[in-house]
Amino acid sequence: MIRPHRTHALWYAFILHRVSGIVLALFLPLHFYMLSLALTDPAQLDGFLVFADLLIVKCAEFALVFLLAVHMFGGLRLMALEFLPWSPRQKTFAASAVALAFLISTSFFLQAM
Amino acid sequence: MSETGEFLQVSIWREQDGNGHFESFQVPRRDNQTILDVVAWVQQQADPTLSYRFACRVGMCGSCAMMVNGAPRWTCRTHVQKVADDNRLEIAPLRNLPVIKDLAVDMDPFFDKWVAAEAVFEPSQTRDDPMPPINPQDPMRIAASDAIECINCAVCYAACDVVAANPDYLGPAALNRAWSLVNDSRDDGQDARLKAVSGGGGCHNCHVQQGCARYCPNELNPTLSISGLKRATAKSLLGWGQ
Amino acid sequence: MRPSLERHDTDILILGSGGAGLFAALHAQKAAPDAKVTIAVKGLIGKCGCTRMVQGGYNVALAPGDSVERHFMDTIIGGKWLPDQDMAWKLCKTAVTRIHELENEIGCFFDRNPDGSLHQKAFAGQTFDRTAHKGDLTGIEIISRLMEQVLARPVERLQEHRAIGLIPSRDGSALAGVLFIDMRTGKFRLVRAKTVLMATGGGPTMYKYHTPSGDKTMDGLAMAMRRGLALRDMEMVQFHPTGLLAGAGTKMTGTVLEEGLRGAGGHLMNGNEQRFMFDYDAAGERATRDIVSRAIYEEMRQKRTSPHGGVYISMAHLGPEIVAEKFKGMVKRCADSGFDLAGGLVEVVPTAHYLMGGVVVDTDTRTDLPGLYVAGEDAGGAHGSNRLGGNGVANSTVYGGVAGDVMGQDCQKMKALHDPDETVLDEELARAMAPFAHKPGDVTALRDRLQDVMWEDVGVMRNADGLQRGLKRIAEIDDALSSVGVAADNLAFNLSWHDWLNLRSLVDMSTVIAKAALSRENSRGAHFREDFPDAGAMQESYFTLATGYGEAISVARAPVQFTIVKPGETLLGEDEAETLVGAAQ
Amino acid sequence: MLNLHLYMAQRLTALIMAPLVIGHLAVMIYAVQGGLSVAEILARTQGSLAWFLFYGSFVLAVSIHAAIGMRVIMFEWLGIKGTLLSLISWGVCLLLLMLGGRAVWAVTFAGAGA
Ligand SMILES: Cc1cc2nc3c(=O)[nH]c(=O)nc-3n(C[C@H](O)[C@H](O)[C@H](O)COP(=O)(O)OP(=O)(O)OC[C@H]3O[C@@H](n4cnc5c(N)ncnc54)[C@H](O)[C@@H]3O)c2cc1C
Ligand code: HEM
Ligand code: SF4
Ligand code: F3S
Ligand code: FES
Repeated sequence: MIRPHRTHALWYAFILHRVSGIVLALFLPLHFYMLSLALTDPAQLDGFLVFADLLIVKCAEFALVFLLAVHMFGGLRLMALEFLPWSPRQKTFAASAVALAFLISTSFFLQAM
Repeated sequence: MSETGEFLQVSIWREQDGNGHFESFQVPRRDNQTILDVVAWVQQQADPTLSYRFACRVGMCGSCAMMVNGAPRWTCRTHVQKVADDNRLEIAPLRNLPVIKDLAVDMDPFFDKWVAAEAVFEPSQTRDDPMPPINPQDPMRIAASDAIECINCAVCYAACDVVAANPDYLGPAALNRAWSLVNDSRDDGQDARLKAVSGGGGCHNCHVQQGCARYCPNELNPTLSISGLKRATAKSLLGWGQ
Repeated sequence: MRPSLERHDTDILILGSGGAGLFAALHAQKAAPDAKVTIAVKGLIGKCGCTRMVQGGYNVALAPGDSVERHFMDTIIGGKWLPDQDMAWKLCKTAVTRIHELENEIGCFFDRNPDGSLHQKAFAGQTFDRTAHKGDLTGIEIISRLMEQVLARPVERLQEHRAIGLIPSRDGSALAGVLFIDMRTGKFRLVRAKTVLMATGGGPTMYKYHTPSGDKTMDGLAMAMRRGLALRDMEMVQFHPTGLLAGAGTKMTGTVLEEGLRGAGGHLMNGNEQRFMFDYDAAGERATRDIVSRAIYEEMRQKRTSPHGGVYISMAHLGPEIVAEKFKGMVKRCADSGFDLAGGLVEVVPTAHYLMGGVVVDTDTRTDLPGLYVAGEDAGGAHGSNRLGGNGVANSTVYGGVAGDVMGQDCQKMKALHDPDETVLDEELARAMAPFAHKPGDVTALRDRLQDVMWEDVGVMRNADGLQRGLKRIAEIDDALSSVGVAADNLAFNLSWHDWLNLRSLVDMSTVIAKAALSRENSRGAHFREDFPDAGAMQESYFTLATGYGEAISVARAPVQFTIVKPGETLLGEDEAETLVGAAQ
Repeated sequence: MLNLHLYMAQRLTALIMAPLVIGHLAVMIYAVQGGLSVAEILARTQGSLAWFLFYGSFVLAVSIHAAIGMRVIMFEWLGIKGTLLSLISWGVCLLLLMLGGRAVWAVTFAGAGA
């Protein structure tokens, strides 16, 4: 069923922040685990890093970097909204957060190619 | 009454004793017609048992809010023309409140939270004291005034997903009123109020969805007010005083 | 056969949650802290009635240069010497305390001057700028704040409880309680109480065009009449000249476009788009409410009308941006309804606004029936033939508070609750269930008919023929209503049943208004008789007193007692200017 | 669900993380050029107190931050409440702390490769 009361930009900003937070929270333990392989089994980590060169994995990384960046900028927007004087330009800020995140993740992606 | 010869296909939520379903009606479309007029037409001409609520019919009492094509609206001031989607309307009871019957909801939980938020003036003076002089340009007075013209219609309450998800959440309207009072120099209940809005249902649960501000028919901004409360409570926690 | 009836007891019972009802609850609780206070109301607490709809503001003599005496004189002269002077005096005097209470204890916001003092604006018919306000939404502020206070206190709430009958004690010596319909379930409930305040707010909604909220249908006055109480000044129905006219199919029609539009220089134009007010009065559009209403009514009778049968208000010549800025709320309201107030023409029509008449009470809100108190728009006397803009909410808050104090005191003296007169109880139950015996019919069509009759024959301008005709037509509607039924299969939140009961009260009170109008053979304030256009001698002023019920309604005349000031005299000192409105600017 | 203390903890940790994440992203964009290897990573981080503090504070902050965040979401979307909710939240926090701590240790002071 459509839920039109949610179809506004700032609600999407909220859901993007939440989803990115969840994905990051799920991904982070994995990331940490990989890194600690450096301690126990460097060969396996290297093997993984080679695997990481695959395009599909690159794309996944791109997504993760995007989510991290968008979560961060989104979070900064929220904190600015909460702690700085009110600005009516919240939609612009939310859009800027997405744009910046996209910029960062794309440059990451291009560098990684 | 100028009828346009067109008909509206209106789908109205019917509910009694917890059982609900949509029912369809054909309502003649008129030039000057609000959603409330549509609902009243159905009750008066098609189904006499249809229940709904209104009082002032001009956007002052906040008793007529419903979900219209999925969005919360004050129905007495919502022109059909503004919301009808190809002559189709879907009218349902306001979200996030228990249904009494059909389109009438029980607003008590909304007001219970209003009181729980200490969103009630706590006097520091009596009727025997003189009128306090108040500079209308004082920033605090301006902040309080900006939040005050609320008609307690619960439209914001229906627009907020946190209200749906967290039964304790005090909701945008009560918090908005609490913020107005935080800026009221005559009020003597600030400590209790900040405490009341700092608990498990307090202002910190707002995730800044801003549906409240988007749908408030009086163009109030509960998001701004809630942010103010977040700042005020943070300051008091860090001991930076009021 | 009696339907199931739930019984409930309290000490202090308040009907209605407007300014009068809510103030009464707060005061009663203070005056009698141990007593149980119950508010029963047709809608939700604080969210129905007209106090919320107050736009203009609250009259009170506060500013230097103003005085209670001046406020009082304005009230008496505005009411054309018909007000009960003791009531008017207490109103003006207590308003000063009440506004302090609203500001200091209830927490209302009132607009301020740059120096921090209360801003008081001009309102028609007053010799001093004394109307305190919160923008043009004063009522929302007052009621929302009062509502918060009441909700935060242990006051019992019976919401969506419609009072349908006052039930006397078995020996008839006092009021025993009130019969209700619990609207949500459709069940009957009898609430016994030691003291009962009736504050159901009158409300002349039997006119085709009317401003009051939809819940107000004069139930209270109809109930009081059935118990033999006298109503005074019932012919005095105030019309506001500029109600929005948007056609018959919408509830927006009749709602007020504020007075300030004319004050600011708005033009009224007839169907030919010509200004007409100067044909009637030298003050043009700025003439008083009654004069403007009559002028518009006359244009309408001459068929110089706009498409929906009214006239136009036009603001555009003042500059659409300026209008949009200065009358933001009104412009937005019109825009929501599909009209362009700032730049276009908006159709308007005179609209029934306020009922000056009501139950005869003393200055302590007591009535002839021990245990029953009446305050607010339900009570007659304070305004006489005309209510000053800004005296309505002052009246309901002042006397609501008085009622709370008095009921609190009286209640402590009373020992036991009374047993109800079961015969009357049966009568009242039967009355409410009467429509179930008949085939369901179109109540709305009948109400439309009544509203047409009242507008045409008992409206802005009256004459004996019209009033007689009106009475006949009302009687026909009365008959028709008696045979129109309501289906009884699902009574929970059944608005169609309540539409029927609303119309029942309105028909009863329409008869009273028409008979009182016929009885007053002169023209004063809101009451204008084309066949008796003179005001009559002020010294011989009388007011009307209606008693009885149904066929037996009779209207008597009683002389006004000039207990404080006589016509031709004034309370103002010799050195005081007659009006300070010009001087203040 | 969030009270003032949890809220403040979440906002403060977010503020701490913001510069760290920016730094991390910058290094990544720079480092990822031409692919990554264990040796490259370790060459940069091994034995560096600065990197230890950099990633250490991130791990500390994110454990608190994400645990509070997930707590709210589990309450609002999954309806988990009370003790169970607190247990899971602490679980998330400790898991992140342990895994994160081990990773930071691994890339800075643990002797792998040395
Ligand atoms: C549009 C508008 C603008 C106005 N502007 C001004 C102004 O600027 N200044 C001014 O002084 N006055 C103004 N007035 C008049 C003023 O609003 C009233 O005089 C005053 O508020 C009446 O207060 P009250 O408490 O007597 O009644 P209300 O506030 O009308 O309350 C009546 C209450 O009784 C309840 N009730 C009715 N029937 C029953 C029943 N059968 N059982 C139980 N409960 C019942 C109603 O639901 C309601 O709660 C205005 C009125 C209107 C309509
Ligand atoms: C980089 C800096 C970060 C900033 C500035 C930041 C900011 C924020 C803020 C302000 C919130 C509160 C949102 C709300 O109340 O609705 C939040 C929520 C959250 N954050 Fe972060 N965060 C950051 C990093 C992270 C990281 C790395 C993770 C994951 C491991 C994470 C996971 C979460 C989660 C799960 C939530 C809950 C989301 C919700 O309640 O909808 N955050 N973040
Ligand atoms: S804040 Fe706005 S939407 Fe919410 S209750 Fe008040 S008027 Fe209605
Ligand atoms: S919609 Fe709800 S989440 Fe906050 S900003 Fe408004 S209260
Ligand atoms: S009926 Fe009062 S706000 Fe709609």
